[in-house]
Amino acid sequence: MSEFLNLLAAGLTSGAIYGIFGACLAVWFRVCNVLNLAVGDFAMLGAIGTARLVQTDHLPFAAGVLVVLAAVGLIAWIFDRIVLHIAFDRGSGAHGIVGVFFYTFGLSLILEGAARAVFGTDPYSAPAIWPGPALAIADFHVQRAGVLVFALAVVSGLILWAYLRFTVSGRAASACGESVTGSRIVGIDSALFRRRIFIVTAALAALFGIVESPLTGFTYLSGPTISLIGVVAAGFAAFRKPGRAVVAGLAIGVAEAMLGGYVSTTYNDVLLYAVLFGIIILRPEVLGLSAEPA
Amino acid sequence: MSEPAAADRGTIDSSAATGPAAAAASSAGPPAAPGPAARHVRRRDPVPLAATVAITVLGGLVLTALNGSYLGLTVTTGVAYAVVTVGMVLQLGYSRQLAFSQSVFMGVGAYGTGVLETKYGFSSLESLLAVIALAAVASLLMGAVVTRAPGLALALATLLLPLFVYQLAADSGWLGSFSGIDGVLPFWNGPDYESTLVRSGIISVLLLGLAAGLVLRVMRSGVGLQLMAMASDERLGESIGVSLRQRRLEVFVLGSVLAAVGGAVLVSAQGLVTPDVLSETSEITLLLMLFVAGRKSVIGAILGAIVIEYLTTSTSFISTNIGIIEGIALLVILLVEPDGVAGAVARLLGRRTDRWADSLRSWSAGRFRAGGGGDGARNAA
Amino acid sequence: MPSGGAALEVDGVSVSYGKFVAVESVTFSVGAGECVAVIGPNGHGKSSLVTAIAGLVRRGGTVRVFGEALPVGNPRAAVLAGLVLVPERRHLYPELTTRDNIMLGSYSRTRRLRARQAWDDVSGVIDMFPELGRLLDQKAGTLSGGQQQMVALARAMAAAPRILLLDEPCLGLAEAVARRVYDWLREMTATDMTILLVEENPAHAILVADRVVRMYKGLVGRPEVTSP
Amino acid sequence: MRETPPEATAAGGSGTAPGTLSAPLVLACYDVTKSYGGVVAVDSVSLEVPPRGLFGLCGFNGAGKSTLFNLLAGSVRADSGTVLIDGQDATGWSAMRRARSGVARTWQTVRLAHGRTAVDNVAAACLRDPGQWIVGSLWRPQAAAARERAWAALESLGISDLGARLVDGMTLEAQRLTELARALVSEPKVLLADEPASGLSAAQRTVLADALTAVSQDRAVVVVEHDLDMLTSVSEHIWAMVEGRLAYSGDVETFRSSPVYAGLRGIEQA
Repeated sequence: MSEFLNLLAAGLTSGAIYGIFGACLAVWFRVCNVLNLAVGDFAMLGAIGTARLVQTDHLPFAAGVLVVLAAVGLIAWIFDRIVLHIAFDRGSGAHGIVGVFFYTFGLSLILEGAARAVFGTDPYSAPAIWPGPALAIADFHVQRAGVLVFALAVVSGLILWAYLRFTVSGRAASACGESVTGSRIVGIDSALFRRRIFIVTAALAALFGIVESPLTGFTYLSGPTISLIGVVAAGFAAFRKPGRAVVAGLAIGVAEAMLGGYVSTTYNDVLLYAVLFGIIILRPEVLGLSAEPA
Repeated sequence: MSEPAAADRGTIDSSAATGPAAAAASSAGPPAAPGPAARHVRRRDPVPLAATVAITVLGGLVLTALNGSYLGLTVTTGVAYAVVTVGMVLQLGYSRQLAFSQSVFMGVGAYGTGVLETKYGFSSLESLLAVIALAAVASLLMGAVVTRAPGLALALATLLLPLFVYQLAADSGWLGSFSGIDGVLPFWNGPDYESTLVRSGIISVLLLGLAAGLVLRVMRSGVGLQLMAMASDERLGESIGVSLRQRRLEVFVLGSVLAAVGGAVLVSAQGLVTPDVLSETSEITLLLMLFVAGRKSVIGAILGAIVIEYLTTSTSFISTNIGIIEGIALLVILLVEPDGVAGAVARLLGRRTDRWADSLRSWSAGRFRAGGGGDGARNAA
Repeated sequence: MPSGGAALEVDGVSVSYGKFVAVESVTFSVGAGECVAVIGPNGHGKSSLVTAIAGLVRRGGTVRVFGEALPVGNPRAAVLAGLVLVPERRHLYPELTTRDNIMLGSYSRTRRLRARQAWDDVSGVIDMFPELGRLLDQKAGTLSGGQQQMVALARAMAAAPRILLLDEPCLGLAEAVARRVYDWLREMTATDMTILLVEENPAHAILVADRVVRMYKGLVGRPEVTSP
Repeated sequence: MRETPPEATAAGGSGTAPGTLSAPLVLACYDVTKSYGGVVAVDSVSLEVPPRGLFGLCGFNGAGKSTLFNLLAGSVRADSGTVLIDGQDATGWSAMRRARSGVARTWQTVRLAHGRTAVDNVAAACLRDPGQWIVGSLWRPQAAAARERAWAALESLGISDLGARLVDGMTLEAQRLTELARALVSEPKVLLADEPASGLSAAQRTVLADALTAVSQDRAVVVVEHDLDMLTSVSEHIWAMVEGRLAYSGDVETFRSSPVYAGLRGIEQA
């Protein structure tokens, strides 16, 4: 029983990560129909940047976090002002399914390359926000950072969901993804929504990188794997529903932990990916990508 | 019913496109008197064969000139990637089948060659043929399931493939775990290392030439026209009698087999197999080679593969910062010329044709003016 | 026409796409409460003209609304000035409900509110289109073409416009549905709403317009006065 | 709603084309029904298309015309009912198989492969062996022969001077004619044209109507169109749909005096 609980806790922790990246992807995809494949790299920048500022440059932790979040926001702003602006506001460049994947893929390559040049190839962990040994109740152990990650994921997932559900601004954000002309004629600035939500989700991803890094550590190459599982989690939420993406991410995380605990520790990832692969191929409708209506 | 951004642009485009050229067609109302016989259409298509010969001869000469130097090895490695990217031109570029499974099938070719040669004593030719058959069967089985999924699901599922196949290979003792399999045979042994490299390189270039000829032949055939139609719109494809399932599967298998051949070429040049060939990084590199040079151009894909492979292994500054360079190159290409460097070159060459089109347009505008318009008031009900 | 009485003044407006000039230095004005139709064959710049007036495409020249010049390339400023476009092909948000589609018409005024407050603010426009009442929670993409056109009109009315631009409001609609749209338009002309209507079919335009502006090859011809 | 019993619709209007009565129907459907999430788009519609002539299908937006076309062409499967092509039961056939059996169609919005010439777009539809394996294309490429047929098809519609141009820059009218050429190049037995004149000017509509009339001399053409004047002037038989049902089936003269016509015209409101 306690083994199950421990596995569950571990699963929920990693699942919260997958889920929140899925949510970041989903909310931005909803606005501009582009998948943010660089979301994992923003997390990596957050974690490694904070670690460097605090440990090497001896900045206070809070200041380090603020500087890093501002820097990530700035990078997102610059990318939007240059690349996305030319591609979507000017309407030149590649579009369609190539645009869905490859602009942010390019950004991801640049961020990794830059991180490697600046930070090197070592693993880093930002300092713990809530330091101390694992919380223990009898045989049940849970990492403090894990609790934080989980709570933060649930809270931010709820905020994103409520934003889209209850505010005019949230509806307007959805409208941008439905019809650019349709949103512009009522005075919605679709470029502004795209930019704001890109910056917010980038900063959110960086924040999660900072909170989570005491658990796993980050290298410059940590980004793509996170992004990829985020894409899958978002995929199970039709790429558009951040709330459902968090739930899907949690489910993936728990499944991964259970497979590792009860089936095989070596092949748990292999099994997980194989299961996800099978679900996507055999039941593509779970992705919510409904077939083209008549 | 859903007509998001693309449709928005469509309206503006169409309003821009209509107008002066309004009607070479309307003035020649159908059914027209039978004019001169249908345009002369060339029956024989010499391009694929010419491409095969040119690539083989040119590549052979280059490799002979490099005479087994380190650069020669780099070029041969680039040729191996080029065999894969040529297949991707057909699969991703021309048929727009967004599948990210090429690195996995490269792995099938690489590990297949390694296992067959080191554990079962196959010769390099035997193992090449066996690997082609293996990849064909494997991709047929996998493709039969995978290609049923709609576009984005296919992309998503095949994105996961490199993740778990890499771990599978890296954890497998039989496949040599992280160190892989050593002692893979070259295609064609020579008396010394250099001549072996040159001879094997020539075989590699021949395989590349064959791959390019094959892909060009398919793209320029009637089946290629069908692929073009279904790539632009699957429902349109169906309605003109294209079997979507058959074509998707065929393209998947062809792309996968060429990827496996590329894998075999790669390991025979390097002499060993490591799980790296299966990793996401390998898939990313392949995608870059394809997109930077031009996803619809065979020549572009070949040059892209060789040049990027050269840059990755060359001077230390470029190879350490290759990520940034590749990323920026990719973004610039996507923004400026989505069809890649090859597309830009083709456009420069196409300027002259455009000038003809312009004069045709002004001519038809003149006819329109003479014919008189403004008869929109007739359909008053 | 004295400039003081004009609701909408279009002064030397040009639009070009690359080398192709779609609209060439067009000048005319629409008086307050007047209904003016822009007619002409397809592809002669009518749609480009109204999308440029609404600020959706880049333009040269000046557009003044009740005497104030609109900034270029800023559709929101146009909406805030009371100039609202009902675009060709409607451009609804197919995955959002009818309610959200209409509610977002008021975005420029209500963007800081909660969705429910914003809806309370605009729900009055439904009275103009009673048949939409039972479709409020249906996704707009599942409505028929005529219903979608009603939603597009309701969305425009939710913006509380003083000047309506309508671009081919009956394109692709069956005749009886088109007639309903025109009945509604005729009601609107009785109010003090200023209307600029783009219509390919002059027979339709004559039903509602006080005046007709003819566009041909991106140029505006001599304005004609028609008897209503 | 008036429901026309299937027997009554049977070739009722084909009396205008003598000699076709005895010929087998080229396309027919009986009691086909299709609903989307509770909304019935097509409600047990039966109709029969004789081998030659021009036939009009009209109705309000959302009356189910396009869905009916999709059901006939096979891009959507019916919930119930049967579809016959040339007397064979084609209910379970895919769109691809129906296309190969002689059912060609065009869409409301233009669907062409961008970045390619008109002749390539047309040629894609007329391979002698459309099911050829990709490996077979290596020694029997088919493209040249298909392009020759495509040139001939463009020629017959009078737009062969546009054949070598990219479809992207062409006018809407030329694009519609290219689509028509693509639908006709495979020499189909029946052509389903969904609002072929949508977005065209009055003069351009006339050109298109003439083209369709010419084409209907030796095959069946079913046209969906909102412009009732155009539809009644060219077609010899009219079907009208109201809320998913077939509300009228008969010749043009009777149609003009029918209540359905008045409803579509909105006369009772005026």
